Amino acid sequence: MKRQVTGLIVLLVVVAFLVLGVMLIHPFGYPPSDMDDYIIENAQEQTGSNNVVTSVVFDYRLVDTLGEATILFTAVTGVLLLLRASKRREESS
Amino acid sequence: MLSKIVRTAANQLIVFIVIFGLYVIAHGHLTPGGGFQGGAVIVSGVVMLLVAFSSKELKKSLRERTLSIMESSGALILIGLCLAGIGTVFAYNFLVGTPIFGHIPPAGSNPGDIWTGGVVPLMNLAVGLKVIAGLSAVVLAMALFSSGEEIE
Amino acid sequence: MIESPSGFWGPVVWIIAAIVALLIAYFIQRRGEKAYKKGVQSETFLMGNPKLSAGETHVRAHNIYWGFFEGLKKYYIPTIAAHTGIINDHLIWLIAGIAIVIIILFIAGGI
Amino acid sequence: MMEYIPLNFPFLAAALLVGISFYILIFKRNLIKLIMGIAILASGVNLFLVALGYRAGGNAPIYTDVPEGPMVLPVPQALTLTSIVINVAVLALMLTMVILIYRHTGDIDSKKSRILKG
Amino acid sequence: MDKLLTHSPILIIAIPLLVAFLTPLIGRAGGKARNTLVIASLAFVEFLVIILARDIHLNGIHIYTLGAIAPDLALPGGAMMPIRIILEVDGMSIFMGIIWATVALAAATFSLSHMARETGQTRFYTLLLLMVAGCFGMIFTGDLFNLFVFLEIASISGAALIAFRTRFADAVEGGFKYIVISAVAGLMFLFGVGLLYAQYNSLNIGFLASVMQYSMLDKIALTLFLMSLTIKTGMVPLHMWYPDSYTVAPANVTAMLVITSHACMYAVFRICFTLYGGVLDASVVGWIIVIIGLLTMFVGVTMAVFQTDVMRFMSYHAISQMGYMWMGVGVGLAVLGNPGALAAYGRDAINGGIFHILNHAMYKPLLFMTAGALFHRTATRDLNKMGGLGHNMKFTLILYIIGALSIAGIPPLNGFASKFLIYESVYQFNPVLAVVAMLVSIITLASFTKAFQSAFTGPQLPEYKNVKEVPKPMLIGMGILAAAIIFTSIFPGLVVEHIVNPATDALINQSAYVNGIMGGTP
Repeated sequence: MKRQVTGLIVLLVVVAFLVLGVMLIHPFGYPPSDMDDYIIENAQEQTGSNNVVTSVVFDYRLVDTLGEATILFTAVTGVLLLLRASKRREESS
Repeated sequence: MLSKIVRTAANQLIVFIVIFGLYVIAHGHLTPGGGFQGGAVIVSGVVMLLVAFSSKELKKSLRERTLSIMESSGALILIGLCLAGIGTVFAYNFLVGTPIFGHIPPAGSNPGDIWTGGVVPLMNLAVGLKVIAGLSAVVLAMALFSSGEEIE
Repeated sequence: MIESPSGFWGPVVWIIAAIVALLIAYFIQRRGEKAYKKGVQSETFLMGNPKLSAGETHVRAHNIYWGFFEGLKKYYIPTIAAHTGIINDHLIWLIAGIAIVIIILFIAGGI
Repeated sequence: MMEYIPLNFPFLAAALLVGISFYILIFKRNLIKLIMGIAILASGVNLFLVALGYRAGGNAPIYTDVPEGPMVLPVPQALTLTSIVINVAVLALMLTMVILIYRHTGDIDSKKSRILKG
Repeated sequence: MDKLLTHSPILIIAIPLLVAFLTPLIGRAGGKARNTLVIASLAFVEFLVIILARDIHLNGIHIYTLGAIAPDLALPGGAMMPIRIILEVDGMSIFMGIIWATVALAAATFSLSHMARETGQTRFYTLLLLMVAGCFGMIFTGDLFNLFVFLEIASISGAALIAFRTRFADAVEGGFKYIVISAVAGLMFLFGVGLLYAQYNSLNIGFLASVMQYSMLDKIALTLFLMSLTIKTGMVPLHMWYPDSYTVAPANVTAMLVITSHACMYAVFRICFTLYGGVLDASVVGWIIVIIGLLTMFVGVTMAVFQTDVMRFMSYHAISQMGYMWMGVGVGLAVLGNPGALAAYGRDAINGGIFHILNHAMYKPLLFMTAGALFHRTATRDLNKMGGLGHNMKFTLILYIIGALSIAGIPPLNGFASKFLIYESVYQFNPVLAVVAMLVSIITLASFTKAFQSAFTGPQLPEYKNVKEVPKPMLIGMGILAAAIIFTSIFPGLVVEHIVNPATDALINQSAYVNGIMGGTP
């Protein structure tokens, strides 16, 4: 019971602050856009790619994508590692 | 293993799914999409096969070892392309201006040219390979594990 | 050598001091009782009871600092009870932490 | 400030999604539901990110046969793509672990399957 | 050589990644080739870190713009803000880098024997290298979103490694707790990044620092950053998952996880000092960190005293030692806006806190590894079941004593040197804090005596009659760290002057970091 009340109060406080926070952001549809304008203008010339999102993903922020591919690799390795046939599992269970 | 109707339909559909996925991967630098999205499309085809046939059947054609090698080589191509630009800077787009994928499109709206983008299309392919192999391996491993099969 | 606000710390100086102190201690020990019989007087005195096996004489970890734990029971019982090990409770603490810090920052900085 | 509030509904929706996921994370003991809560949290954050990049009346930032007009911001879309893939990876690993926990303890309740505490 | 130096920031991240991608292929050729490759690559990374450190010591901040025409071209022509991801390595980053490279090398050497009996070793080494790359990325990057990506790499590989011994139910549970906490924390961090991006339309730390206004949104973002990163360092009261996860992992993994939490701590310092540096409400945030540090050290050590699981016992001590760093750096942060107090004791407090990171990163992995050595030979973590192991495991005993004396702050070991700096400077800030810190140090000594007594001393127990000393690679792994401890103990002045002081300067001097990117323009 005590846990539920604490949880509820905490939840309400955090959500209230989040709602307050997102209300203070720039009006929807009118973002500040210095960096993005530069990318939209120069992407075709600098990367030769028509798709600006792809040029961001694979050129301007390539290391993020490399990291993201690495994360997928990590997760696959992790899943295969955890689900590996381990002969010792039968012993303990 | 589901009924014969489902299996036959899945066998026919997988061709179209793979073709569509490859299209999305190959045109990542011109139209919406790219390596991740196209790879996910193809993996959805693999999941369809998994549902239609059993994991035991699928294991015969899709081996974990092959998938693992495919995934590693996709990742290696990706990081290799990044390292290839290290003559200038790591992750430098060194193919822009060369004959291979090096055309520069006209500024503004244009119909698109497949030979553009520098390393971007190659990277799309590498990421696509990686996503197909990786996610298929995960799905297959989970299915095999929950049906009590051995995993390499 | 590290300088600090009100002094310094030099390990070499300390080691020299420690060696000197050990030498003095050794010197004092040399002047001790000569009649001490090595090996005989260090045996445990068991009042004729049978000698216990190795496993029984070893004091197990659970029994060490039992009194410390007993004396601070008022602090320990609620603290241990808070470590439930349930993942939801850990997340409640995270969200509560966010709420508390955000309130402190807003009150301190003026809204 | 006040006059902008009706325009900010997408951000509000993202914040409420985060709130819903917090409710799940706090009150739901079933580990699968917990993972669904994390998926909802991820959706909320992704919605927030992608909504940041919207420009009123904007086109998709792709020059292939694009009509005239402003383009929406590309960077938030790239960030969202990255974040989605990261969450796929995290969810796959978490589900694997739940499978293993179920194998070992025969339960997926976060209280009943707990071994470590104190 | 010059070229190697220029590209070294990215090579330090890319080489472990490359080798990690290669490992599954090489692993088929055999265990020996794979192990050699892993150790060789980590040794090469260590070499690169050292030459980079020397360069930074001589020439200041090292900038590397990824994918640009030239590495130091942070602002492309015609742009007022950085467009690409920039790696920015300053004194503090390279300080963490040296620690991480050393511990990773030691832990990998240790695993050669410790893991020899397990299945799935190839994937283990793959994940280990990915974790190395992830942490280096976190330390070196100058971009908030990139920090998030590398944070996730480190957490996911860490979670999979924690659950490595899937045959035990508790290992899987520990891994699950770790990944849930990491996922939630990571997403909260991403929300904060989104809040900053919404206002300033940039992700670069240096640029954001130059335009930061500390508005309400910035405060919410700061809170999200602080809590999501501190939960990963095991700060009280968010520490409850920490011993659960660290206990069940293999000891070499735990040794690396300690440094992962230090990397998160580095991110907190980077955010407090650099990102928010000029505008932060420094005394309030400083006091929050100091009080958290006080709670952390006290609760950690009191919970540790009565633990009977040796890994769990050391995990609680890891939490407790984190408190010293929080306290030292927190005092420095609290007086950041007050130049007089900063010069009088604030700088020394930060020095002490950062020096303690170095020391803790050496002795705590060593202690975890000795616990792993005990597990390797006795197959139990329970101190109640141990006893008399010192008769047969003499080297482990000596290494344990070095680590235990160092963590308890016994002179002349390095733990004392950093604690001494913290006590003295914190005493001038507020005497109560220093008294509690000393009390915690005493309880630490007491509890390590307990573990020593119950594991190593006492008569030789019949069930451990035939226990042998652990294999050589494990001893070498532990020996690397023990040698580092002894070196730091004998020459603390050298270490403080050449490694710690530049790190402190990098934290205090925010404008240097900003100018590194913005090139002198305000």
